Amino acid sequence: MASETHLPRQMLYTLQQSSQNILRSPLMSLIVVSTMLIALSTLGFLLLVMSDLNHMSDEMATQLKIVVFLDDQQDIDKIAGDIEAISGVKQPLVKVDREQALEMMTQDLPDLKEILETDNPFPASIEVAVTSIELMDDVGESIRGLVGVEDVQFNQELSYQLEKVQNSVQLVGAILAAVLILATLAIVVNTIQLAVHYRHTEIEIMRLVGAPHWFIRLPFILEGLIFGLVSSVLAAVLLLFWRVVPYAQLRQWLGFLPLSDSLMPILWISGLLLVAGLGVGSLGSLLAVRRYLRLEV
Amino acid sequence: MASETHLPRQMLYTLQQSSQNILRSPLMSLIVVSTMLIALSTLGFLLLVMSDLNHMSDEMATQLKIVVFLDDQQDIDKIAGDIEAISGVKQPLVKVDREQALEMMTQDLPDLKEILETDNPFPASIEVAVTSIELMDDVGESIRGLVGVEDVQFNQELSYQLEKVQNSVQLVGAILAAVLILATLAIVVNTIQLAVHYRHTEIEIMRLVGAPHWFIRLPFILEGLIFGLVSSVLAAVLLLFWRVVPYAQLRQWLGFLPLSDSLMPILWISGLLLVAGLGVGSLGSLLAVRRYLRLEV
Amino acid sequence: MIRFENVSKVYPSGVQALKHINLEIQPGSFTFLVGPTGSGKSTLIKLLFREELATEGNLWVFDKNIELLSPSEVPRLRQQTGVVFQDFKLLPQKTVWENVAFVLDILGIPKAEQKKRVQGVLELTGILHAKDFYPRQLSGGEQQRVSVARAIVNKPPLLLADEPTGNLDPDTTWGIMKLLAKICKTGTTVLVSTHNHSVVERMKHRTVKLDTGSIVADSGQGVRTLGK
Amino acid sequence: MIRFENVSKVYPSGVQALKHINLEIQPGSFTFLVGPTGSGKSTLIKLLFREELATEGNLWVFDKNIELLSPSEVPRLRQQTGVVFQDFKLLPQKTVWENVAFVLDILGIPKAEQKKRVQGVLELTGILHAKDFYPRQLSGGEQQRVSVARAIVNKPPLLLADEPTGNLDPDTTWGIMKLLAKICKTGTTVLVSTHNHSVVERMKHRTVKLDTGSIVADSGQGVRTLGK
Ligand SMILES: Nc1ncnc2c1ncn2[C@@H]1O[C@H](COP(=O)(O)OP(=O)(O)OP(=O)(O)O)[C@@H](O)[C@H]1O
Ligand SMILES: Nc1ncnc2c1ncn2[C@@H]1O[C@H](COP(=O)(O)OP(=O)(O)OP(=O)(O)O)[C@@H](O)[C@H]1O
Ligand SMILES: [Mg+2]
Ligand SMILES: [Mg+2]
Repeated sequence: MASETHLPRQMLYTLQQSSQNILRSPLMSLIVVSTMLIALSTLGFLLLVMSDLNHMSDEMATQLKIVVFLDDQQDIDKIAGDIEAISGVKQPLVKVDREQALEMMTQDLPDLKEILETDNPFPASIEVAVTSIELMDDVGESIRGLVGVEDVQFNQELSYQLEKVQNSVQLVGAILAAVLILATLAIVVNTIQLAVHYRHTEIEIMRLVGAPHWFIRLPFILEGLIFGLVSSVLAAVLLLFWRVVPYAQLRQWLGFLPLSDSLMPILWISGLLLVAGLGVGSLGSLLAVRRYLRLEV
Repeated sequence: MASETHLPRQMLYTLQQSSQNILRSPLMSLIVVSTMLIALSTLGFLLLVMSDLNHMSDEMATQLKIVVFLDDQQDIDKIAGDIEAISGVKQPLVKVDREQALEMMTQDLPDLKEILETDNPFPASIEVAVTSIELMDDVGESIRGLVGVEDVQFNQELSYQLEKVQNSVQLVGAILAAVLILATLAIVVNTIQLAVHYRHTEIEIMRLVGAPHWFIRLPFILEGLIFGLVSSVLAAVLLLFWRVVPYAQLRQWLGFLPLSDSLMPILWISGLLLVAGLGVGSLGSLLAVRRYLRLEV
Repeated sequence: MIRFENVSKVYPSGVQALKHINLEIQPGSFTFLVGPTGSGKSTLIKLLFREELATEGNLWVFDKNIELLSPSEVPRLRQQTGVVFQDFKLLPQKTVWENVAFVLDILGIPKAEQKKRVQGVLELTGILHAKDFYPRQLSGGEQQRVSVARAIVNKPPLLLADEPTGNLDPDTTWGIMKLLAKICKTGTTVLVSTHNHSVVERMKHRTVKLDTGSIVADSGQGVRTLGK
Repeated sequence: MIRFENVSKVYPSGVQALKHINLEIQPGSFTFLVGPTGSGKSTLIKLLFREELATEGNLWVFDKNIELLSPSEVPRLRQQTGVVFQDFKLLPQKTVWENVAFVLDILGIPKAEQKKRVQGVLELTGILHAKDFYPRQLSGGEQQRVSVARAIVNKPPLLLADEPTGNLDPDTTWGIMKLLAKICKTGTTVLVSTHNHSVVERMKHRTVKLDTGSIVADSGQGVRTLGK
């Protein structure tokens, strides 16, 4: 290993070698960076889409309502307050008193309305939305336990249906993400190996004139890191651009869909891409150089 | 160009050169094929998942019902026959006559039941499911036009909701597929370029001893085709395996989801991968070799 | 056969490798090209088969101004020119046999005919025993002989040999030089660059001497060598 | 310094390149290695810095049995051994200067010191004018001189030169040979393989002759050459 006094010099040397290699094989560097960029931004794009789909289906879920029927004698505002205190309940609630209920139930049946005018059998009700569809059952149960609640109704079948859709979208997204992450890693490692392969004569010559392994390896690894850094930063910029320009357009066209406009997911995805880029870049170089160094007799 | 009598010899020569190149750089060939395999099978997997999601959301949509209320005097079976004749209607229909309707409506309100015993205001109805959620509106309209139909009700908001989910899944899937197709093409072309780059000294030497362009190019293009063939066939086999083993398991675990078990999508996806593999393989080689041949002074 | 008219070559790096060369070489003649290292011998040879383009002047080979050849005519020129490269330029993924047969493949010569010819030249250059080896499995001198074999296998009308004996011992050197002379006798025009003065002196062929890109001596169209 | 004990080398291809070599070379001596092409000169040299491993026998260099070196000790051996490769082995992506400085980088020598030393050897080998060129921009002889410069720049105790003048004209050849002799005078052990008999004869150093893998003549530990 480098003796202590050599360390800063070695670092400088490594940095200089790496940048020289990158600049003197511009075509090579371009191909490697563009492959990494494509792979990483595809991955980032998938992750972003998944995060958006998630957000969207949560939004949609809140349009499904729980209907709470009240005892005839209860104060609708007090119970509404109790309901609002339950976690997972979305504000504001929609309150329907007994008169409104009768009105709604009988508007298509004028005959019935006459019959019931004097004796209104319909209770007051409150419509409750939840922040996430999985909470539907729990919130329903909690409300059922409140004093003054006569009955709680919600389209359980439908809520299950929507939950299934959500779950399957999430499951499929996770499988796709896993497949794509593995594919990205493998492809990038392969590409870097090809690039190193291209330089195996150089590696061979360096060995023959007495360069120790670490001395040969370090510039390659740093090169992999630089490729990883450049391509993941570019991928993040691409994602940001997608979000700010074409996606913003899309949101306008698809006004009926509750599309997220948060930039938050870009943040964590970029972080992840950076880690992946650096990791895979250096790992790929390491593996590839090792292949040649292992040939050492 | 090769004179006519040389043509079969040239083909033989080309085939022999390509296979020699592939076999004598096994590491190179392995890296190229594995990259292509990964890219193509990821693409195929995404397409398969999209096709399955589509099928699944269609299945789910049929669980949403249109409720058709009938005139008091109509024969429920005759109207059911009319409805079944409408395209997009799923068999069998669920028929609810007036007594059943009264029973259902009043089961929670015994008071009301007593009042209405003698004068049942509830009409007979038929519940109709559609084969695809987009058809809900059209089918509803058609039914509304039938003689003897008093009213047609369906949860329009909800059907719109589900349609939105479906549409957005399809849109997102299409965007993802487009991104992934482009990424696959670019990555494969890049990889093949790297592999050809590795052999640029060979190309240079061939040129110097008088080999014409087409003579140098043909073996590379054939090589690209062979790589494309091998990797797309392997990708198809992988997809088939996924469908027959892990996916079958998944279908059992997720019994509640209407997962497709058809092998049909695999067929067209495999065809598409084959075309993509062959196209990209030969295109990548062509582009890469051209880069060196263009240097010709 | 070959005529240089005021030919100069300046490399992109700015080095002027050849300066106003005027030189004529008769068909069927044998010419030595000598001169210190870096004097432009390889550059002159490279111009003759369009590995490099002159930056000034005109150059006729086979009665064609090869500076004006279109890219698609270049392979034809090279097929008619056998070249022994100073750095061999063997195809690393092909065996000795395949390397030599390659130029016959280009010409579309049938395998049976190829076999006869390749076998013949490998015997002539004394390298037949290594026919199934790859270039990396050969010694320097063995690679050089393969390069010679490849250059002569299709009996080209023009043979250019750039330092073809730099890695050969004196006996093998003589063998190769006699082979080149024999080929010249069959009508091939031969141009050989070399540092081996004893060969040049003994063989008594026309000798052209370069120094820093200019012709500084020429024993003339006759067959005598330059005085030492 | 160097001792071969019954060393044989059979390549994986089955070629027996060296047969039962016994040879001792004294520290600070100058030795020529001659023999026809393919006789095993390069193989013998490759064994000395572990480019190849012997298949039989023992080989001591710097008083170490280098057949037993662990892979991590090999770089140290090579750092103490300057090698002029028959095929130059210059790094294609580095300039002449960088190629020579590379071996000093390995040793962690400061840039200022590097500058002095690199400048010095490039001057000695007469290639300083090309210091910023890449190997592909040089003539064969110029590349060979860069390879010599790299081999001597870190003043190694052992210098192996495999056909170091094959691409050089007689004058430059003499310059390089005198340089090697001067380096030998400073205490470096020098082993040179060559086909250039006039050099061998004039320099009157110990000469070992190989033929088909065996030592067929050795002028002995003295300083006389073999009789022709
Ligand atoms: N590709 C190139 N790019 C730039 N300069 C070059 C190139 N090839 C050769 N040169 C330069 O041109 C000059 C002549 O080189 P050339 O190879 O023709 O010499 P040579 O006579 O063959 O020498 P040698 O005997 O060493 O082979 C040299 O100074 C060399 O550095
Ligand atoms: N890497 C290798 N693999 C297989 N055989 C080899 C290898 N290197 C050399 N040989 C064979 O070993 C023998 C000796 O080769 P070597 O290179 O030592 O000869 P040499 O004396 O240096 O010849 P030259 O003067 O031509 O350079 C030759 O027959 C050669 O074909
Ligand atoms: Mg030259
Ligand atoms: Mg040798």
